[in-house]
Amino acid sequence: MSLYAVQKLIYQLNRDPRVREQLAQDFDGLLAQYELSEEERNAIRDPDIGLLYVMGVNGQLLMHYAALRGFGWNAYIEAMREGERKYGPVRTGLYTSAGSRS
Amino acid sequence: MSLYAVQKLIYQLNRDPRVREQLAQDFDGLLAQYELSEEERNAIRDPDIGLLYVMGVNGQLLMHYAALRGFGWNAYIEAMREGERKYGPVRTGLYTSAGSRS
Amino acid sequence: MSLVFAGVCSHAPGIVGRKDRADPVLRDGLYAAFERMRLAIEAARPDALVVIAAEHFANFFMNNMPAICMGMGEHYEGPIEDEAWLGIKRTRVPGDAQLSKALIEEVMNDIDLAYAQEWKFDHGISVPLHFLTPRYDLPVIPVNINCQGPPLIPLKRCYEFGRALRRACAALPQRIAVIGTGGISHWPATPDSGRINEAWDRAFLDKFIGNRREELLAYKDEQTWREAGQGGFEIRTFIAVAGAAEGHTGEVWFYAPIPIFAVGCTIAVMRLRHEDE
Amino acid sequence: MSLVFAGVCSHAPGIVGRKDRADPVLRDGLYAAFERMRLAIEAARPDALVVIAAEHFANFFMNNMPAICMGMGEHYEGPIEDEAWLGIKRTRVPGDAQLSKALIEEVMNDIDLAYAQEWKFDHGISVPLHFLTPRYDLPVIPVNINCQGPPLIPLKRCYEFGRALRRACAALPQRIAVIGTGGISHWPATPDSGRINEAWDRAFLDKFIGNRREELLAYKDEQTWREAGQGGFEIRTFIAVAGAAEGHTGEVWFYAPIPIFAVGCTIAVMRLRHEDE
Ligand SMILES: [Fe+3]
Ligand SMILES: [Fe+3]
Repeated sequence: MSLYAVQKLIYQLNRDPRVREQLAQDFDGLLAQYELSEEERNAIRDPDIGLLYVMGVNGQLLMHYAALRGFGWNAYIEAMREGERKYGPVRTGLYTSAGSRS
Repeated sequence: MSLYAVQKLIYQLNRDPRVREQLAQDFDGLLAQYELSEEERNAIRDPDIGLLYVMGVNGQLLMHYAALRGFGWNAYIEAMREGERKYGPVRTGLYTSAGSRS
Repeated sequence: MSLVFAGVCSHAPGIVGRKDRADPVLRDGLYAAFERMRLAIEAARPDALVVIAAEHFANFFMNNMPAICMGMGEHYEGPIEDEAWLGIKRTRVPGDAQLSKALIEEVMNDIDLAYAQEWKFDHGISVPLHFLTPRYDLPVIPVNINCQGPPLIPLKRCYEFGRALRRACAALPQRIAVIGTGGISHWPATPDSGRINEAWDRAFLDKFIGNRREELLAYKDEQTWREAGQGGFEIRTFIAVAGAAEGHTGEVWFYAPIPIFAVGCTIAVMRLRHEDE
Repeated sequence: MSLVFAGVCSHAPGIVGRKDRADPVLRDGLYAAFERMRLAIEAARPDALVVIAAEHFANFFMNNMPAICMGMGEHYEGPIEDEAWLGIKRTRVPGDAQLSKALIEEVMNDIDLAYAQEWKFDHGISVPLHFLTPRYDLPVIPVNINCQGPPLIPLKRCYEFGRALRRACAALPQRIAVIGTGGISHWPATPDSGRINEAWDRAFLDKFIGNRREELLAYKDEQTWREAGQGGFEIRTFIAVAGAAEGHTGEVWFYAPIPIFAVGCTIAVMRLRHEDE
């Protein structure tokens, strides 16, 4: 429902050092500023990169958040694959159409 | 030259409480973040509402900054008139075309 | 046709905020016309109200200034102004994200819209809503036409936007009302604030209710600026409504210069259901 | 005609950032093609370079997502990415605000552009500039076409934008070069990152250099997504260049899938000066 809010927070973390600082100092306070469901809040806090991917977060946003939270490239890719195994196919957003994988 | 930067700062002051807070706590530090000429910096700091008007700052931005700096409506209008008397006609922006005044 | 209502109204902040300082006869006439418009919208039984407004640096700035932007939020907030000053309490206004998306996709065939999944209303939208959907129970879809920071969209593209919006409405099952808000002549936030060019306003309104496209599109910003102030650039919102109501004419339900409201206060409505041309 | 150059190139971050991990033969072939393009642009003696790119949430987000936005800054900054990771140092790039304004005003007759007086380049622009204006001595005018956040602009409007840009160039005294950057097939930042559909790419490029408008506009996003990934939506930048070069055909100077660069690396140029259709 609030994929927009999830992506907005990640976008701002990517682009605004002041928001990154708030993540470091008061993560819960930062999360409270966005209209997030429990599941979304947990996925961002953990972080559960795979779940965020399945929720529909655009990879051009998500890969930077994964890096910020210490995921190397391979770990980021693996987290998305793991997310699909655990939570099923991507629910909404750019990546929902059925597509064959190589 | 940097009317854009002047308007950007005023826009952010109008819209972002964090920027307003910085004005209260570290005005010079805030000003240093924008590419401003000496004249522009002084006009914002003083504030010289009339000069900002003559520089071409859009009134829909400027009236809020004037209010923030304690100008009532009549004082704001009078400051613009005084600016025109002191600095001449508006230099650029929306209000530069020759127009008759009632 | 699922465009079920098209009209225009003023949005000046003084209309509510300074209501006690206006000539009560003129004010009450304006308020009565707003109420008539509210009832007309209600009678049209719309599923949503598209508000084509011209905002004042509430959401959009020259770091990314869309010519036209349409809201795609599930809800919106407003007004951003001080509640006491504007005389309107801040509230959440329902949107309809799915309908927005459908409209945007249709309109994008012809008009290169920006879209926004959040939006804070300023008086440009909040003043009309205060009168027209006072219980905030009708989903609103905001549209902004940039009338503040040049380069401004040409008038002919505003008319085309209105036409595209009408086609989009026709392609969708919903019943949609549209209002334009702004202008007409005024000099807001300048030393000439309070000035109103009544003759200019009446001439413009005559062309508007006649939906005389060529005459509407013949206005030039330079001349508008001289005769109607920079606030006159907001005729773009009226012209978009004329485009949405192409082939139809309308009538002025109220016009009077009210200096303390700083604008020639206007309510005008197109007669969509009676083909009269 | 003052459009003096039109071409397209890839912009994937790996092209510079992971250059040491690519097959040297392929990489050097790509680099040589970039150099040939640089010399061709230089030979065309442009006053400015319009870069039609598809950014990745550097400046634009769904809170105000323009279909098409053109820069109107005096200068720009980039890249926003980590300098070591991208292999490109952050720098200031000259713009030309007056020329931007003139172009925007002309293009606005047909296309409802957003404009931006500031802009931070991401790899979508910085990678091409690294090769094509390595001394950053040519004024750049950035353009963004939203290829990330649906609703996306229809392909036909991208072609129309190119045509409008061409007309705007013709109306101005300056000599203007244009490049499109993006795609073609790729699955960036997804579990399929590194996948490339060479057959799809070659078929698309054939239509592109043939400037076969109907075939270019027949692509559908749903099918593109399945066959060419969400990165394939970036064909919009190529289609805009085809529109700018309407009536002209071109040639592919380089194409090779380079998996470590995660894209089929492409350099293609339209032959503007020889009417060949
Ligand atoms: Fe207004
Ligand atoms: Fe890209």
